[in-house]
Amino acid sequence: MRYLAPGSLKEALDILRREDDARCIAGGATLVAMMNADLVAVDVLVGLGRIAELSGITETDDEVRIGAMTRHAEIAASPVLTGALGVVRSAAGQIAHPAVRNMGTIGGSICHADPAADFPAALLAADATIEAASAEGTRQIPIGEFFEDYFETALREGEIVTAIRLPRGPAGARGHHVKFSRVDGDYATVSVSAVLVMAGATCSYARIALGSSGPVPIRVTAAEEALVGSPLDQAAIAEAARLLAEAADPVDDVRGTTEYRLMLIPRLLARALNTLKDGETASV
Amino acid sequence: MSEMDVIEKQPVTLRVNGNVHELEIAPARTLLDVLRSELRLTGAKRSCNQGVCGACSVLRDGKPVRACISLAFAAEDSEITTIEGLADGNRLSRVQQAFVDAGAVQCGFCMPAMVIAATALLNENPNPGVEEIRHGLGGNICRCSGYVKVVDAILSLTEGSKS
Amino acid sequence: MSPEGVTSPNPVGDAIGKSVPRLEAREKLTGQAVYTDDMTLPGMLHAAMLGAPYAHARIRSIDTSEAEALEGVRAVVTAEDLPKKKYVGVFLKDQMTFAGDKVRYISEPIAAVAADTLEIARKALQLIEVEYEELPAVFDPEEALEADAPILHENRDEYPCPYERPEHPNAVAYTQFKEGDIDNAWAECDVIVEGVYETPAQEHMYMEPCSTLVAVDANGKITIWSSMQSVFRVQTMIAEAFDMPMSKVRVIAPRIGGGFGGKCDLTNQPATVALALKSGRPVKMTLSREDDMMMMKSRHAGKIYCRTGARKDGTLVAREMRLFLDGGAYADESPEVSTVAAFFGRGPYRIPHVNVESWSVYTNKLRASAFRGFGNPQATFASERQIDEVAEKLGMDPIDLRIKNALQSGDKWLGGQTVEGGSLAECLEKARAASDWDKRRQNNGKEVRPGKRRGICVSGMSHISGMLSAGAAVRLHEDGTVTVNTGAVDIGEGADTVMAQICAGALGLSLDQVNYGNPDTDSSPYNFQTSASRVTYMVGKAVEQASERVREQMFRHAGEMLECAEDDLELRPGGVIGIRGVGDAAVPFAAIAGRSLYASGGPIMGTHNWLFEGERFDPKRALVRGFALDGIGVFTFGAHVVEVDVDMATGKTEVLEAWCAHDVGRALNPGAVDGQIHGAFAQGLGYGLYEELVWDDGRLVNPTMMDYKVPGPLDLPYKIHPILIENPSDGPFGAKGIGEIALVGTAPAICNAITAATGAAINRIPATPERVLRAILAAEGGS
Amino acid sequence: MKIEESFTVQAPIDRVWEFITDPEQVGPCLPGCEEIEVLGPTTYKARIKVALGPIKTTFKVDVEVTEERPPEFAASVTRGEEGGKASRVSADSTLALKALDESQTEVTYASDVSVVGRLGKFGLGIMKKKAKSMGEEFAAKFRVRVEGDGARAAEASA
Repeated sequence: MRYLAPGSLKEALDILRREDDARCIAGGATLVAMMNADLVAVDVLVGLGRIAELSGITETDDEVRIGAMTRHAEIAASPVLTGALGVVRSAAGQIAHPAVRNMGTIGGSICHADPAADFPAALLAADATIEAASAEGTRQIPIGEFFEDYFETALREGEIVTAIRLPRGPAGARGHHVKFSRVDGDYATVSVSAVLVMAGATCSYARIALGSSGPVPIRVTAAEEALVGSPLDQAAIAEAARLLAEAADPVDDVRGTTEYRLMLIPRLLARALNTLKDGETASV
Repeated sequence: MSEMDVIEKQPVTLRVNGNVHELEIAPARTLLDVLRSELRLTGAKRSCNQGVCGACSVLRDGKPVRACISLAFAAEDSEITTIEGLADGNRLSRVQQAFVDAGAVQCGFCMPAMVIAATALLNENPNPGVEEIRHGLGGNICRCSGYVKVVDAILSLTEGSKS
Repeated sequence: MSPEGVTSPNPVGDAIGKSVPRLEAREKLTGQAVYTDDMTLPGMLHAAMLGAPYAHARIRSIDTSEAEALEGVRAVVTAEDLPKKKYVGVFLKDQMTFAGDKVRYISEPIAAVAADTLEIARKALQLIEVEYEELPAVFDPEEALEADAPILHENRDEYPCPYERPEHPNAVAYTQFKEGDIDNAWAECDVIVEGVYETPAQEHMYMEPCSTLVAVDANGKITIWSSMQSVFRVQTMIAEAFDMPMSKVRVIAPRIGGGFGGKCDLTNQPATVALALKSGRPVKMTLSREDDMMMMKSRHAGKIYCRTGARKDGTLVAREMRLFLDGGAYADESPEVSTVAAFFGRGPYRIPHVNVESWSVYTNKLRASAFRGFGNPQATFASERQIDEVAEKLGMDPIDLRIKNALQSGDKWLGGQTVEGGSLAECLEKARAASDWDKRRQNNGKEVRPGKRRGICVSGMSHISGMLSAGAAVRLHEDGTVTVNTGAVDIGEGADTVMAQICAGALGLSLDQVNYGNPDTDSSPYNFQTSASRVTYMVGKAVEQASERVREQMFRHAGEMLECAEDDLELRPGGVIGIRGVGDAAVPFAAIAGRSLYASGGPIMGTHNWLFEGERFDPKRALVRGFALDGIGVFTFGAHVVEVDVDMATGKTEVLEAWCAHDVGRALNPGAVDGQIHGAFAQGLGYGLYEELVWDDGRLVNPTMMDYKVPGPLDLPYKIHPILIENPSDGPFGAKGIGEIALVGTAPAICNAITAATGAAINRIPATPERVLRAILAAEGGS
Repeated sequence: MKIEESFTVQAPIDRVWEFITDPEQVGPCLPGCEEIEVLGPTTYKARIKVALGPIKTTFKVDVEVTEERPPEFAASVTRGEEGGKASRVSADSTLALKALDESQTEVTYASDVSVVGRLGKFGLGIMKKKAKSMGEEFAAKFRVRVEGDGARAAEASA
């Protein structure tokens, strides 16, 4: 195995085109853990740490752009991720433990595409767009089309995620990521990412995404429609939860049985919506 | 090893505890491997080898990271500090001394990592309360102490404890 | 009790009762402490073991030629390289270092490789060709006891076994304690509660995985450094396994990164010795976390059928209990664990009519062995859950019910042993007072925090401290300082520090005048093992008395030097002996040492060694059948009050605060005692809420720290309040052992509190959020 | 790890039996199957490529048909390994066919799979889901192959 650390995106893309068995490594936490368990071996590892243009958070009036190599800790502390984008900041702050948040990057997390991770569902709720570059040029992939199966994304051979672009979201929106796990820092048994706008006592906008509930993060527009126009009473929440649970296909493992995860969806949805409705964003 | 997969070694320069080390290693080697084997710094410990227990914590540019799931090559541009780099000769750092005085040490295997985490936490926030301390220690697993005296040790270094 | 009423001297100086930090704290906090994996020797090889892929299979053939041919491989060993028919074990000797004829659990070691690097060793493992013939397997203890169950050890009668073996070939050991007239007792009861309780296989999860370094010298003498709990157990069992004299086996203790019972007896020492002998080079084998979890040991999973009867006034009348403990593929410590479980089947209460039976059973899974509490946590979980249910049914305060039936000094334990220093009632009262119990209990079942039901409850507990034998030697140096040698291995519980304190207290020295010698079978007096909460009590007593012998020899010299009667002399702090009341008439230890070396008497050295000989079972009181151990230690008592919040939406339990009252006899180092109670409570909390090894047809599903979760800093309360009660025992300066008891009652206290909060009965641990939510819904009749 | 799935095929039971017990026909339907080699009347070898995110490996398995009651039942035992014995897989599987009517057959397959070694530690839940999705892919490909009439099916499989 060889390790290369290109200084620019262009150089990295050339390596990927030139080498047939090359793989990028960002923060490396998850990938190196799999290499330690001799689950993964590659000919060429391309370290992206030296490509300055890939990290940092910038904003314009209608968008926040997070470089793919931006670490979880920086995202969790970003004053820019407010309103609807609170869902992304709150997710970043609940990933694993402080030390892992100093290592892991948002690009690495979504490329690994583990549905139990926190960013996939949060970015789905935030309506993100994934910017990916390859030798042929740059592509914008809507988040809804990015995740395809367990650990499988729409990325093509030789493509690198360069940034995650987040629309500001509607005025007055608030976002929150509710993560339920066995112990602090464990992967979620089930997570609910929600973005909500209240017009007085009535919900006028809702984006809900489930994590750890299937091969990819789950969004059901019918469930959101069931909330919009309602005062987020028990009936509306129960109907939305039913539609979401129908679309869910959670695994059965040491973190919880399929049945228990399905039981949690309505309960955590209610917790997420009530937290947002009442204004404070306490974590679970 | 058989001919076909002779492990190619590449040069790497690591800055650890203020010393510069020029090494030739196989790229798949982790920072923890290199610290413990080549550099004989055995204060960082291998326990889970998956980055979930914290026993391998070191500071990278002042922030705690997991050496067992960091490639040695990925540390090339950073300043690495291990537990051996915190004391000044045999004068303990104030965090190390607070751990002694609070009676926080039992088997000691997780203690280097606890000191690393506590040092970084106090550098960032000199006056953490109990909850901030417990969050700062998140992911540093100890099986002997139940964490009570570890939190006390850190608390003893904050203003709160002086009153 | 200790031999012939050997009384403790009055301590001199301030070493006794002082919260001294670990003597080796600086070394551990600077990363200089040397654990086995930190060590290297010139020419050292690295090693790993190959585990079997089947739960039960005959080994047809093993071909290691391809592995041996791999460049960098120096030795490959299998059962062929071991002395034939050399079975090892604790009581029932049924295990070989490598499976020879049959494999009996997935990952059972069948071969090991030593090579220049660990990577080469691991690669070579995959080149070993093994041909198996699969056999049907059994994974449940009760199924394993059925007539047609697959038999794990057909050659069982070939194994040396000191006790009468149960009839069924899969039964490892059976014990029964019977007192009073159980059959007619139920008629006297106004309330009878009955239930089935399940406890998990818990993983020790010591932070330092098992690690062993072995070197062989030119005379064939083996030196072993290893992460272990007894240098003498390793020496004995290695000599036995390799058919060698113990004089050719030296075992030295480096720093140990936690044990909790999982490093009792043998772990990976035999495989490493085999490789060192075959390669002729030093070999180090440090297990990966996964290999450690899949190949080594766990706590016995238990299924407990329990029944308790009481009268309206709260008097406990009858207790019936049957325990089935899952022993895994080899006996190891199973016989003692199941008999200790039965021994605690009645609990620390006066119950006249009792019938307790326990089985430890072979299954095609990981060996179950010693783990902090040793069978008592399993029995106590069922017993304390039922005591609480009786209180609930009678509408009595659960603490009052326990106090009413609590054993007192002079009462008899199950089997007839006399209880000295019975203090359960005192522990319960102190825990009640400290927790403001009556006030907090009014919140039971209420949502103090939105969506979370509050509950506070209690458990009583007991354990033993002592067992078998220990020795100590104290030597006076020429400058008046001393060195203490014992065989006690400090696995993190603080033995090094407490032994030095006892010696300092007995000789009036300061701690830096006392050197604690590292356990080494070449130079240390014998000690059985660091287990059974016995080191402070047993080894501490030996150190105290050995120090007394030194004092006596010094007093003889001082009497002559100061020309006075020995009775007029007194020890003064700092290593001085003087005439009582005559300030300036004194001689320093150094002067006495000099005189002894160069003028009269010879070097001053004190030793003491003893065996704990407790009271035997009383056949008039109790029918004791099967494998049972009596006189295994003095009794210790404790009580925990625990307050929880249960999240009604998810079933997740948050332990808010805990009050842990324990009768420690005398706290020689209060800080260290607190640390043991904090740690035992945390490990008991993990046992009660989070931890469970899960198998899928014999394959361990969660053999990693990613999937098997132990409590982290945010998963347990910061407010764990030890309450130390001191009724001096006959131990060193009155001390008793505290190592295990604070774990024993933690899980039942938490589950009692969950029931107090939600009304849902929790009879299976760990009480995961899923199990609690289902119990809540069942209690509310919901779906 | 127990897996059980069933699907219906618009073809008579005898035809389904004939296809499903012929390795040459079944092989191409198995997702990732790169090679099937018939060793004997009831034994054959297969090489199946499996990818689970960054993990890419090839399983080399030996399959032995242990029981056959045409046209409704077959049982087989599979033993093999992947990544040069990095993990060992064993599976006891059964196949049951039920004629719903003369032109429709229900196929039910059940398997008790054990994976031991490096993959065994990866995550039971996800492996079960992966096996399920491979099963669905097999069913789809098999249906296309069997439901086409004899001639066209033969060409399609070339």
